[in-house]
Amino acid sequence: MPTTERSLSKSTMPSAAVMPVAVQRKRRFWTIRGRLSRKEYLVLAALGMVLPFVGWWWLASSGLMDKVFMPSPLDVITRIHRWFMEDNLMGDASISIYRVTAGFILSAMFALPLGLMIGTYRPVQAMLEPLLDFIRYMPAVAFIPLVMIWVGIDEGSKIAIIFIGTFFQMVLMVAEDVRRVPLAQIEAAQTMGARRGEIVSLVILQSAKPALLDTLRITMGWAWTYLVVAELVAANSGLGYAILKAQRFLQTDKIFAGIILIGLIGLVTDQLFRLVHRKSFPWLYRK
Amino acid sequence: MPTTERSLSKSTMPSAAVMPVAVQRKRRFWTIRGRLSRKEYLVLAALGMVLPFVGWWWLASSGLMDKVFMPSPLDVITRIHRWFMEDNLMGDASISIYRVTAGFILSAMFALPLGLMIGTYRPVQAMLEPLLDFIRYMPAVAFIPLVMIWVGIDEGSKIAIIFIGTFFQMVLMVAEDVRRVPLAQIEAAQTMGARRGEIVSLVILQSAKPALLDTLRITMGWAWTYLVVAELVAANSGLGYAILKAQRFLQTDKIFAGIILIGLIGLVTDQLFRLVHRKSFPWLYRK
Amino acid sequence: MQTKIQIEAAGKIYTDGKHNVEALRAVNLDIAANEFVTLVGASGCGKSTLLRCIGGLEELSLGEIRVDGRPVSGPGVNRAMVFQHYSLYPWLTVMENIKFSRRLKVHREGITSSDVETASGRADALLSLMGLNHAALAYPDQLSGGMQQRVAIARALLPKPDILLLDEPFGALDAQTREVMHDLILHIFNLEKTTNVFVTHDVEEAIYLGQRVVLMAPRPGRIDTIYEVPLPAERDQDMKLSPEFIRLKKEILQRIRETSGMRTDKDMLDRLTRQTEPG
Amino acid sequence: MQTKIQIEAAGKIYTDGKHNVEALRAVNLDIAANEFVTLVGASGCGKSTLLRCIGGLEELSLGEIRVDGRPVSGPGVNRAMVFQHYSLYPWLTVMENIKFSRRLKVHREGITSSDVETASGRADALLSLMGLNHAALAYPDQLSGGMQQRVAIARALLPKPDILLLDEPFGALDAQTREVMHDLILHIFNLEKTTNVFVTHDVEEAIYLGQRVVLMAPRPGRIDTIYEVPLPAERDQDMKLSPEFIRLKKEILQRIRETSGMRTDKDMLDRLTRQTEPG
Amino acid sequence: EIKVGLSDWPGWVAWYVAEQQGYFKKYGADVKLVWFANYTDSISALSAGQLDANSQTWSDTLAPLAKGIPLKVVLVNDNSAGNDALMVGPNIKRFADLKGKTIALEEFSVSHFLLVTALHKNGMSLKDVKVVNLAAGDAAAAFLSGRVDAAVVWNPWVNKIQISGKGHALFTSKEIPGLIPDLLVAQEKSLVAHRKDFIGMIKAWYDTEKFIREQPGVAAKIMAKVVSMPPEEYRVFLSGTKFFDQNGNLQAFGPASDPTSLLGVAPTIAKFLLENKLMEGKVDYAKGLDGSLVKEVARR
Ligand SMILES: Nc1ncnc2c1ncn2[C@@H]1O[C@H](COP(=O)(O)OP(=O)(O)OP(=O)(O)O)[C@@H](O)[C@H]1O
Ligand SMILES: Nc1ncnc2c1ncn2[C@@H]1O[C@H](COP(=O)(O)OP(=O)(O)OP(=O)(O)O)[C@@H](O)[C@H]1O
Ligand SMILES: [Mg+2]
Ligand SMILES: [Mg+2]
Repeated sequence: MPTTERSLSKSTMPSAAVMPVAVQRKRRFWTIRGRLSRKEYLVLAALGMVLPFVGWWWLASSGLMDKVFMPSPLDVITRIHRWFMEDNLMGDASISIYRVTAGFILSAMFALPLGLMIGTYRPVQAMLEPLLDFIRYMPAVAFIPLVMIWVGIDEGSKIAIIFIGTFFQMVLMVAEDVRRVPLAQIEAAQTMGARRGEIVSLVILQSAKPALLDTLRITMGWAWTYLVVAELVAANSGLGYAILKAQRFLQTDKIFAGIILIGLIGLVTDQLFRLVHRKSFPWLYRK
Repeated sequence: MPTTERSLSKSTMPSAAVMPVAVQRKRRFWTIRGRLSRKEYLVLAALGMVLPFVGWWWLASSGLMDKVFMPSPLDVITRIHRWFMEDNLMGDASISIYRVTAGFILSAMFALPLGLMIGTYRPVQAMLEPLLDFIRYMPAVAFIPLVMIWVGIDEGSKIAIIFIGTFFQMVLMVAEDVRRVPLAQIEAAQTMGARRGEIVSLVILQSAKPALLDTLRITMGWAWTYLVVAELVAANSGLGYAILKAQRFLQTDKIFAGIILIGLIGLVTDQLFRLVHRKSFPWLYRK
Repeated sequence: MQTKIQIEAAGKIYTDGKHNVEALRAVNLDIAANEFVTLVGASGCGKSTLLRCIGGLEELSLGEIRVDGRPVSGPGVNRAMVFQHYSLYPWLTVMENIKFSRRLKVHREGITSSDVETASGRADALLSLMGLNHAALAYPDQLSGGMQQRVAIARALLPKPDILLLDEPFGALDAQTREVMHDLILHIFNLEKTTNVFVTHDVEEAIYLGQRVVLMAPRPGRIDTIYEVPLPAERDQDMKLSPEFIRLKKEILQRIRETSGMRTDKDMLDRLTRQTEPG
Repeated sequence: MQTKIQIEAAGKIYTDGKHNVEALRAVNLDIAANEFVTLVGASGCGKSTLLRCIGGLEELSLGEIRVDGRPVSGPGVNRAMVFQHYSLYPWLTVMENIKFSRRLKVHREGITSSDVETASGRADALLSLMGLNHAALAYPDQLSGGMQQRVAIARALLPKPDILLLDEPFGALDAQTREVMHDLILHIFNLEKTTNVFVTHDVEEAIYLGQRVVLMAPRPGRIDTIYEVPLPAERDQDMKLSPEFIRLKKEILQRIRETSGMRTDKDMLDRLTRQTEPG
Repeated sequence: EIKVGLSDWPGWVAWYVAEQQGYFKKYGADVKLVWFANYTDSISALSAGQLDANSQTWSDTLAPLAKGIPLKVVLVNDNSAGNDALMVGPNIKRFADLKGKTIALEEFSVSHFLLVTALHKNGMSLKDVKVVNLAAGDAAAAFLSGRVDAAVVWNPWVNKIQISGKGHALFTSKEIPGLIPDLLVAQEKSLVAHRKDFIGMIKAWYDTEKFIREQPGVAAKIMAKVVSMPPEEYRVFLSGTKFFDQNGNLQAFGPASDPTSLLGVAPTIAKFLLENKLMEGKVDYAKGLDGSLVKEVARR
């Protein structure tokens, strides 16, 4: 019998005024759906990020692999530093961010209204969904020459590739989000005399917003994965371009640097999206 | 007052035995969340598939665009026919299907258990999810030289690229599916004395299965979009390879043919997955 | 008394291509202005369907429903509905939820500035009538279930509907909160002079609230019996213990058991009674 | 009578890092073997928390719960639980759901073939006890809510638990089905000689089923009053109309209103009463 | 303004020398250089009319010509003279040793063509080896990591492999003079519209050639910067590239009887393309050439 605890609680019982701090019993770490404190979470997340780097560092310094094929983290950091100092890293990063963002925004501009229509009106869904399901399997890379022919070789072409890579999946996800709006919310508006347009703009769109923002966050990741493909087309700057160039000369350290930079930018965007989500839709986070 | 209907129903009231066939009132097509009969759905879906082809055919035959840049549907069909007769279309298709399927299965083999762990145990989630969120932004194309160096140039390399393109997104989706298993189902098993392993295999996995199959269906689409990239690496057959070769010599009809074939294969796989879903999880489809 | 809602030979068939479900067959019912009618009946007997048809959210397959003599052909601002679940907008505050209908075009047409003021005053009045003054700026998720349903009722009442259609509005509330809501809804009914149609599973609730209790039976959904409630117009909680109340409750429950298609549940009870009696 | 469950100075604090919620404070309760205890109280008073702590699904922050003298440190096969929702496995047939526990290692250890037969016979017996013979091969989604809960109870009973913990098991059922379930659960209680702890919102249900009704109060969650139910061990539906029953129901409801933190709802009622009385 | 595509080949990277030395301005040519990370895409871009001119090889120009796309060769930048090479591992000494070995190369590029020719000259054919299709950079990587026995690549990779000590050249483009001409190819309609700019470009090219000849160090520095390589390494490539001056160009646009002229080598290349089903139909080679600009510049 845990006597300390009993005496603790017993002593408070009569007065019932001050509550002693909860005594933490044995906490099983390996529990299904167990809970973690914020601190534990952060420590583990940091560990999860750092451990692979340590493994990499060990592998690179073990001499098991040729330096050309497996640069060490230090090489990569040096490379990033040199890239920053000599080779206009900021320029490359900004143009890539611009391209991805532009392609992404363009895609969202079409996907949101279209997905809204598909999710709202069954005939639109019937007409477009199978077609989109058909197109979503098509590899964006295959469209490069077509894009060049139809769009040209300027910035437009890079944006178009990112658009193609993102758009079709995005529409389908938006439609799904819209379909998940509770029917009761729509019907409540109908009984108050809302017209079609009002229901769409005042209810469906508002109600789907949190899900839509999440969809945008996820598709943003896809947009980034198309960066290298997009910068195949007549680019002479950008992170993807730098990776491609490094590939030609087997500068593995630069390939690593480019990939990691893209991952970092992605991670930051992801967290920004999550932050906006938390701030914009507080009712989803209140218990 | 709609007298016919009233008289109809009135006449049945006394006997209350035979019910007249429901008279369809005006059906508004453009209704929010309206219902469609199966037939209407199929007709609209077919229309949705055919109309773009008609538009394409019209555009190609209008002479507005050069034939080299915009082949007509007929050209493409002729090309597919010739590809089939002379250029071993079946061989290309089968090797591509093999590569995509192998990469996909490999990805699923790792993603399912890992996602299961992430979705089940919070510490695993804390450790791996941020890392995966970081990696999922990285462009698969950038990994080509690394894959070649580490995996080689045989079939393995193509499969590896498809794996890289699919795996990370898949893990995150699987984890989400697993997290959606109702806690009550897990707790019910716990109160019956189930151990950790039993809960995972007898409850969580079973309960998540329908969602997992859907996730597999969706990620299968992504696997296909990486085909062309995969067949950049030391391939001399396959649909993606054929598209790349056609790109080099500006055989737009063959590019179209390749893209459409991939779309068709995708559409068939998608429908197969849906069929399996309906057959395996009938309780989700019963009203 | 003036007839407000006329339901004539109403029939409704749901079909999914293969199977037909006859949710309503030959339903006839007249509801007077400022009457409080409650609908009870076993699960699946078409209570919600009938209510939704009056509300214009579903179309009848046969027959007709008229409100003020005009056939129903869709939702209308004269008929407000309150549902059991999820119908509040979580992204709006309590006050914004209540005023939601004022953002709709149909309520903005041809209104004068004094109308606006009246409406604004009405929102405040409803808020305090519902005892929600302190919660005007809260979001729905911050409220208890009972408070949420009060907001939903206030929202429905804002555009001064003639008819209030309620589908198990208190189904998710606990017994205590429910009693409070009963008195509240009766109070509003007397104040606003609406015509109420109220669907519930709870026979006690149906008798306590209704002037008439309409008992429906399933397969096909139809009206089985209509009971006049032998209680004075002004209700209070003690009446629930009166002999008339208890007698009517027993009678209705008995009839529901008889009409319900839930053979198994009924058989079950019979079996248990048989088992326990001799044992 | 032998004490089955001892709850001693039990305290439970939920924390999310910033906020602490004291769900239970200094709860003391002894429950005898083969006793039927019901827990009532306003929403959020810790009923579910207490039940889950007995079941071993949550850990106490303070104090101790002992079952048969041994401290609870996790779920155990001697304590079965039934929840309100979603706990049946939709991918298994009714029979497979009932037999689910037999697939677990803990129930397979050291059993002889005759044990297997007995267990198999028990599954059939439970199936017919619940009146579900015809539905053995159906899937949960094909059953009504009442039938689903009967399957859940049968499943919980299969491994012969000593203790049955039920958290609003009939909360989602309609009044008619609920009555059937009440008699069923009492019948099983007599048959299986389990010790039952039953959480509910419905005071009538609590009195009808319980030998003792434990009333809890919120903020912090604690035991307020314990009522002995002055009814004979064998219950039947007519007793609900008996004066003792009605008196106790009134008393408990009154006390819940007083202890509940739902100021607004209570004030509301007061206000309405005042308004209507002079009007 | 004319848009001119170019990709990573020393003879074309040299255009940046012209740009930085101000030769375009000097001759009134309004030129915008468009870099392509992927050479293949630059060919499509020209055919699609998105570029006014592109830097590409003769072999890659024949296929669009066969499709009837109006392209004109206006200038020969250089001939490969050692910059393309068949690189083999240390234990392959003779062509006979290649039998059954895997060779990485970019299919249907000049590398492919070089291998066919090399094998042919040594009494072998493609059937005797196993070809693995990889982009030039990837081919070099595959060779360096020991995944293939040989690779046909061009510089900078030839050099990279030599430095690594993992391989040497068994056959280089030096041995087949004239067969790998690197060109400036223009859209016919751009040529008509912007003839002045193209004339200026040609003049600028002659200055560039002279500059590279006289100050290879400085030139290498400019070019190396473009592809982010150390200048010392880049100097090696210059010697493997035979830059064409005015005389060289006049000769290249000469009659078919000269086996090193564009017309002279065309049938050999066409045969390779036809055999591999990469081109359909016949090409009138002469229609794809426009030597008038080179001659016009020479006349003055
Ligand atoms: N959208 C629909 N499509 C097909 N059938 C439906 C639909 N809505 C209801 N039904 C069927 O119509 C019948 C009546 O349903 P309804 O919801 O009106 O019953 P109810 O009396 O409200 O039941 P409950 O008490 O469970 O709410 C049921 O058999 C139901 O299955
Ligand atoms: N997992 C949890 N994390 C934090 N707080 C919790 C958690 N579960 C319950 N609580 C809080 O503990 C208190 C008691 O909750 P509990 O669910 O036990 O009440 P209850 O009596 O069952 O209420 P109800 O009648 O609504 O089911 C409440 O204030 C609740 O918000
Ligand atoms: Mg209903
Ligand atoms: Mg609870």
